[in-house]
Amino acid sequence: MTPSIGGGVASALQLLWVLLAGPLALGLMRKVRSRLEGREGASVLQPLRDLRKLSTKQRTRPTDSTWVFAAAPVVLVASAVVAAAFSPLVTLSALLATRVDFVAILFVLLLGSVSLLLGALDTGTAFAGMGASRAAMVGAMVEPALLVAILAMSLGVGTSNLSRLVGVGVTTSTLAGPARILALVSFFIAILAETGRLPVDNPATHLELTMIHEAMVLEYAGPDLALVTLGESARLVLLLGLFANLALPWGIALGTGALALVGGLLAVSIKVGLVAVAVSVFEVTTAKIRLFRIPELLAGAFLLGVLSVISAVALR
Amino acid sequence: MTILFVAFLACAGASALAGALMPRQGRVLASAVLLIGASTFALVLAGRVVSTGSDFTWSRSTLLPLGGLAIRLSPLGALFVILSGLVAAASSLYWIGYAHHSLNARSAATAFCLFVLGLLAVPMAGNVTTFLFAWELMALSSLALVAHDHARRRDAIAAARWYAVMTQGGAVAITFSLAGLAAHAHSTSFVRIATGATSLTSGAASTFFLLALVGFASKSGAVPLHVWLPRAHAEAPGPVSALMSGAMVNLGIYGIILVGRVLLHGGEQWWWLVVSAVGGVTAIVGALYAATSKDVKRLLAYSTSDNMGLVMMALGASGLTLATGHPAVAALALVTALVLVVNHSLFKSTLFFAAGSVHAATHSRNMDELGGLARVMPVTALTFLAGTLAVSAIPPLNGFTGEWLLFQSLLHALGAHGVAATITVTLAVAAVALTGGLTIIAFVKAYGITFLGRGRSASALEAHEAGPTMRVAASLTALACLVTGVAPYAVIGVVNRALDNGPNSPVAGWVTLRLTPLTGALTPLYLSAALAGAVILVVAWRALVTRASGYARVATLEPWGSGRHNQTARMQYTATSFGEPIMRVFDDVLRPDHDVDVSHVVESRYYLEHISYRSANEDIVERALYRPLARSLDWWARHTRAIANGSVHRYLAYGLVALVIILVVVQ
Amino acid sequence: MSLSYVSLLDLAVVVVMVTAALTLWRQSLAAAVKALAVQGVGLAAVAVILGAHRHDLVLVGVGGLVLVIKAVAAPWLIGRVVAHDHAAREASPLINVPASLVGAGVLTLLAFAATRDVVALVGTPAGRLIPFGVAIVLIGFFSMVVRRRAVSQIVGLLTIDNGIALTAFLGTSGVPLVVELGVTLDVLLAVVVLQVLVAQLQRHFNVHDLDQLRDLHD
Amino acid sequence: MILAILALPLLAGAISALAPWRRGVALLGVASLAGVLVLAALIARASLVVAPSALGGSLGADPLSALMLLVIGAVGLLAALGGVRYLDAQLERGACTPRQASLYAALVQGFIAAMILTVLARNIAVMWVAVEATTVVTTFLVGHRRTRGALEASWKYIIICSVGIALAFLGTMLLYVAASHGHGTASLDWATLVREAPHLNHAVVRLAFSLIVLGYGTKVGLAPLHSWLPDAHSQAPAPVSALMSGVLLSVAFYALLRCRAIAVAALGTDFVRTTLLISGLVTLGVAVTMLLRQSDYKRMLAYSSMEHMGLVCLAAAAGTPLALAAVLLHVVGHGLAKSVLFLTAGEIVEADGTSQIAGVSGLLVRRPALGGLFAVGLAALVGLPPFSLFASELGVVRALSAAGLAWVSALALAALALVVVGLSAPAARMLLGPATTAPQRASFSFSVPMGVALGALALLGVVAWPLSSLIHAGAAVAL
Amino acid sequence: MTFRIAVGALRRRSRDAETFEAPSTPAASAPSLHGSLQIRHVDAGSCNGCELELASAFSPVYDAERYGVRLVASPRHADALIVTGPVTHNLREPLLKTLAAMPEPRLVISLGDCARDCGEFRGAYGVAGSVEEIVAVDAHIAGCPPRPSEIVSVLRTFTGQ
Repeated sequence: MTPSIGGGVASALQLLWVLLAGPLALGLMRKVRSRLEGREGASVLQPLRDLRKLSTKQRTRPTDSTWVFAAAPVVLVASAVVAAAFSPLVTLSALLATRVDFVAILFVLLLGSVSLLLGALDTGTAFAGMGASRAAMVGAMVEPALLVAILAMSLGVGTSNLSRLVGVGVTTSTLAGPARILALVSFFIAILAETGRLPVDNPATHLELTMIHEAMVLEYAGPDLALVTLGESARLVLLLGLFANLALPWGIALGTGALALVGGLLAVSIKVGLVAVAVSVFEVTTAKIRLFRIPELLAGAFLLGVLSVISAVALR
Repeated sequence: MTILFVAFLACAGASALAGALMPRQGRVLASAVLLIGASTFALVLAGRVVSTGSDFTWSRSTLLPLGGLAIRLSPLGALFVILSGLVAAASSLYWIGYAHHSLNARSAATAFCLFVLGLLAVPMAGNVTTFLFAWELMALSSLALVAHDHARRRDAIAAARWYAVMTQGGAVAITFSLAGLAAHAHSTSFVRIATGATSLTSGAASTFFLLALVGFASKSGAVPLHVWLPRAHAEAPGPVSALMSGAMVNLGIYGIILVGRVLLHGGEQWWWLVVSAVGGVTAIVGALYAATSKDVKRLLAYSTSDNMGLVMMALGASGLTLATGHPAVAALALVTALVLVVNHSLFKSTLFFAAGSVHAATHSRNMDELGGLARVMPVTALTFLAGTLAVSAIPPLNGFTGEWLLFQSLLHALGAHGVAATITVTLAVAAVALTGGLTIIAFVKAYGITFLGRGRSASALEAHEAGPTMRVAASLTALACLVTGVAPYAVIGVVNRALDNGPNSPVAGWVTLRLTPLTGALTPLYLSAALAGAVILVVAWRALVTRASGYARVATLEPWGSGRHNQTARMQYTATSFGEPIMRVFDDVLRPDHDVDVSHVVESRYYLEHISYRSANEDIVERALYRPLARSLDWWARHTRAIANGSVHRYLAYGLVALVIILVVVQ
Repeated sequence: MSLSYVSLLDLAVVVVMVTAALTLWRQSLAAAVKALAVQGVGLAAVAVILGAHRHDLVLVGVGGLVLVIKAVAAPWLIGRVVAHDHAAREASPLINVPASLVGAGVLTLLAFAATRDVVALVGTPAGRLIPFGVAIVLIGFFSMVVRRRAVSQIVGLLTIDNGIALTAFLGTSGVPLVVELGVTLDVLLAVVVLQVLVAQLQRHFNVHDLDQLRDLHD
Repeated sequence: MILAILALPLLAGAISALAPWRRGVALLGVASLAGVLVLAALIARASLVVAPSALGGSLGADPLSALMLLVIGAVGLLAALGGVRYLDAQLERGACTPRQASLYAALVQGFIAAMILTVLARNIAVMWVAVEATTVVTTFLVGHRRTRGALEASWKYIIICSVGIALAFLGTMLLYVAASHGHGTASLDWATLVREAPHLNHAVVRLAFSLIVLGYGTKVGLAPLHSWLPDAHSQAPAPVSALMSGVLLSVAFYALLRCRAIAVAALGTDFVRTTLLISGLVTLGVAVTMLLRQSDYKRMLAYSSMEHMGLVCLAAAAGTPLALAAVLLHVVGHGLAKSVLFLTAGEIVEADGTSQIAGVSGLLVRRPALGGLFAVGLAALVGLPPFSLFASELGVVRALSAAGLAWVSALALAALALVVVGLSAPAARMLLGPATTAPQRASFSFSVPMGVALGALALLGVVAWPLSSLIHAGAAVAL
Repeated sequence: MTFRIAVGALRRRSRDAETFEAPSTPAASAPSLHGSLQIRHVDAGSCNGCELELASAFSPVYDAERYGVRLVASPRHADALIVTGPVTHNLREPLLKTLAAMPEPRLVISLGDCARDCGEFRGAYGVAGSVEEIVAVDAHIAGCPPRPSEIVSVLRTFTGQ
């Protein structure tokens, strides 16, 4: 399939969607959390206001930093939007949908993670180093779970192409085999860890020593900070969107017709919204686990992935 | 083509002579230029072999007594010659600059040239004698180079000893295997051996394969035979490390393919399960030690082990699927293995070049003493960054395609039936993934701690950028990583030809790599373009809002240290602290030694005089396997001293006993 | 004639055998050297008897040579060393004398068992005595192993040599003269060298007991 | 030519012994050995066409003998050059009198002559006489330094070797007994014996050959009567050690090879093979064991000689043309490598005053030439290319595998690996590390010949032609 | 059980917005913050009374967050610096450093009477001076300690919500 105009529109739509839905999802999650804590909480639109304000502020850099520090937020956002543009979020027929697979999306996202780690180390502060170290560890633990989960899902279909993985649920109704359910649970845990949500990391902490992800971005200010937040939230909705579409593919557009796209957009927004609310509820009811218990959690996710692979092979 | 070969030999020989005979002034320059010439001739020769698909042969029975010299450069061998040639040419270029620091003595120059000759000659060998001659020449010359810094570093001596013993052990295993095969075929020629091997019994073939595997895998740093590698690759001078990690380890893989696939025609399923398992363990152990290492070259060396583990997993998957009747998957996995080898050569030589430049500039490899080098060594830093991203399999560098192909190979290899295969492949995927994560830790650490932040010692603060040839060599290989990352078919196409895959190549396509007949596609080119476009857009957005905000200047502020009075560079996270979480997570595997020494002031226990913290992270395999082995050898040696206790009566008694035995037995 | 030839031969061989045993038996070094001289005489006698029997003048001549070298020259050379030694006794051999003699007996039996094929092959009256030659070799070897004194070892070495010579005389129709000359010369030279060595060891380093020579070891 | 090569050292020896000492006497020795080498080359060339002989065929040089002559000449020349330096040093230090120097020079020539006689003799008993003569001649050479250790070594040397060689004579005599009662004429002539061998009594030949292996094995350095070897090699002056290790062992092995040919002709390969295998494997085992944790580098070299002789013995056990060619190439290579190493070791002792490994360090920095020669020599010794020992060791392994003795080649290779384990520690200790004193250059009179020898060794390992036809012809003779 | 608590919490609400003053027009000098105010708090030597009240202002009862205000850990992320207590000698430099670490535009808000005139602690040996004497202050919240509702109303003037 050659790149088409429709695909291009769809990709652009998805790209813009993650940029917009990301902050909104953050706002939604904070809102839900506030309400569950008995607070009124900030508006769902608050993250967008924050971003707007940040974009008007001054940029800063630590004394001895290099271009890496400045480049990291840019690469983070770029990797997230590129990944989003080619993923089946709104439609199965986005640009390059047949030529980019799950693994590729994962590694594109990894580019963002790595650039953020390097940006943190470039600050030359103890906190950022600590954050990078912890984030790298969590990332290293997440990757096996993620890849095995992808392998498990791919096995049943015979390819790791994401559109096919999602599409097989739309076209046939043989969606929820045990292999796929196990893989999705594993994938979900991995997403929580990868995006720095509870119980792995507390995105709202103020105490540097308990931070993982926040510690890395302590040095960013103004537009750079806006980019970091934007990038992070885009990754979050991208991964939640993928999870939602893999778990409940219905509603996703098959082609690139205008109506289908609008339908797909609505569908994915609703699905991601639901998942975000669910994540938020889950977060309120659980405490952050100790740093060195995280591997146990992720080992559990990995085990689920392996079980999933074995059941996929056994039930074939 | 003969003329090319002769020109190659002549250039290589001349370079060694130049190294041995020329005066100090211009010695290295002459040798290096001749070596680049030799590599070029070898490259052209190999290129022609790959493009025509027919072997180049050349033999002289008057050379190499008792065996004869036989050259048979097959397309497969040519691929490795190309790799060795590229790395050798770059290393030679790098050497010209490096020689201002070190590696300029007569003996070192000669050894360097002979090493390159050996590296290029091994894949050209057409019979057992030639192969082993080149192999051992390579070992001897690299041994001399590993020991090069012996007068300054005790570690170099230990490294040389480990290397000498392990490489000889490996060579012995290979010799046994090849000699056995040659004896069976009544010929030392590889072609005849391949024909003759069809009549080998299964037991004999397995023995020969396993022994060859021991030798070759040891060269590639496979666990548990890897212990020499992190020492030797780390202690060797810069360009030599690049040659060892960028070219020499490949030849171990070549050896496994040669014996397992070419000479023994693929053999049995369990061989490849073994290869896979060894590869998996190697990858994880290598990655773990890379992640927890604080010596930047040692880290790179462990990463070499790790990458060779991945290659072995791909090889194993290939052999496994071939033996179970899935030739399409087998072909894909073999291509994957070779692509991984090529990629590794490119990025690892880049990394070792850069690390060598750092070592030359700061006289330190301990990352805890480095930092902030990106500002004083911008080009070196950039090349190291390229290597970092490549080895971490991050698009758009070349490591990404390799990792993707590996995942595809393993995914499709799960189609091969059998419980053992399923479990092995699943674990292999897990190993690949875990390794990937650990690699990122290792290399974020390597780049971040060494080049970013602030300098942690005087030597780091006073460092200067490396010489021009060193920068050019590193930049060239770094550029190659980028180009082969964006257009991986440049590599895959050559690999396809080298494997003689014909029109039904398992993976092909300049713009989009497509697997045939399996399903799977990837377009690194468009992805890279999209990434570049997105980066440009985001940068433009940032510039726009920055201008609109009225704060055009980026404020340069002191790093935020919670407002403390004096914040020093030593308060930064170090390599040790960066790797600490992983060390704790894998405590049961790594079993590091920690030693905290606290002394209090006399007046109160609550005030500390000073704290010293030492942590040693010795290789667990070395501790658990080689220490006891060395101890038992030592025990044996000590308790047998009495054989020669000095008593002439005892000596004569040996003879009398022998005489009596003869008289009794010989009747 | 033939009867007396055989009995003479037997007698001479027994003399050689008994003197070999004597070197193990007596603790006095002087006595051992004397036994060696007698052994040389016996060996010479064997050569002469065989030579006479086979009408082989060369062999008779060889007998004479043996007499000069092994019965006179060699014992004399060794005797000089012994004369300089104040305590010329094998005070405490590694294995005591009775046990040594039992050992020698066992070795003799072994020699008989081991040389059955040779005896059968040769098939002459002289040939049947070959086991004695081998036994003497073994006894000489054995005495070198168990005796501590340097002189004892020289005596043992010569005993071995005599045993081999005996075997050669008995088993073959005569070794070429040039070989015999060479062998004899070698033996003589060896004894000279050994004598000089012993003298030097005794004079410069006061070494008498070979167990003092254990500086070189691993 | 045959007589000339024998007479040349004898003459030189006589002159040395009789003429009063002057430095020219030592140089005469060098000249004599150079002559021997040239004559050996001429004989070698001739032997490929028609084996030259003398004294009515009682002396003769077939290609096998010719090859050994070359080894004797080459190693002898190196040792003679080393001898000049040794005597200079000793005289200068007053450690020996001019009389002793003359004696040394004369004995070395005698030693060479005895070895030449060994390889030229067609009569196996004469061959034996010559081998025994080497023992007698070299005893004083071993003890030339007249220290307590030197005398102890001489004593052990002559006692153990005499006993051993006596057993070989017993074996030879038993062969003669068998020949006397065979079908043909009783003869000790080698060619005749080989021809008549099929008719010899098997039991007697078996006994004889076993005794010969034990006996000549003593001089070869094969277990169990090997114990003299490390003592003698470590105590003898370096040039003598070089000669003993470089050629004497091989000459003794040559004698063994000759007898092997007779035994094979009489008995077939099985018995011979078993005997040599046991001998070779035990020797390898002992040598490797003693090489681990060795504390004296001259003893280390001595045990390494044992290891090589064990290997050669295994190759002889295989007994194929390839194996025997490998044996001969190995003998040449080992002779050159080991003599260079012993002479270098001698220089190191001279410089550092100890033969203890622990007493030497940083040679490569302190004395680059000495250290370099030692290092390269060791590399050659463990069978690394481009040195010819690589080719011969590979040949041995291939031959063993081809002869159905793969398990033996596995053991031999394991031993080779262990040898590297054993040698690596002393090599690292002595050669590597920082310098404790300022660097010193070695004299050219030493380093140039040694360098040439190692160069020749490397050339032999790469280019086959100078010796290839001789080696193959020699192997055919020994088959 | 945790889930039941969560459901219970859903029924509770923060105190009505009407109980506070409506947002007044922001100070003329204040930059446009687009309804978002991130605050870094520095305790320059306070008795901790103000801290308790500040914490209360972000508690579920007063919930300043609903007006777009958040406390942040890094001065780089902050728009405003809230300083409490008199400035002690020891915290003088950290205060200055914290301010310097903030990107432009930045506000300084002093909280509590001590911040303005050192209150009870004026003249104490450890005190370097009031906040105004050390840094330029954009706004002040009076009281000893100020009520949470007062804190919230002042902050609302900056967010405009």
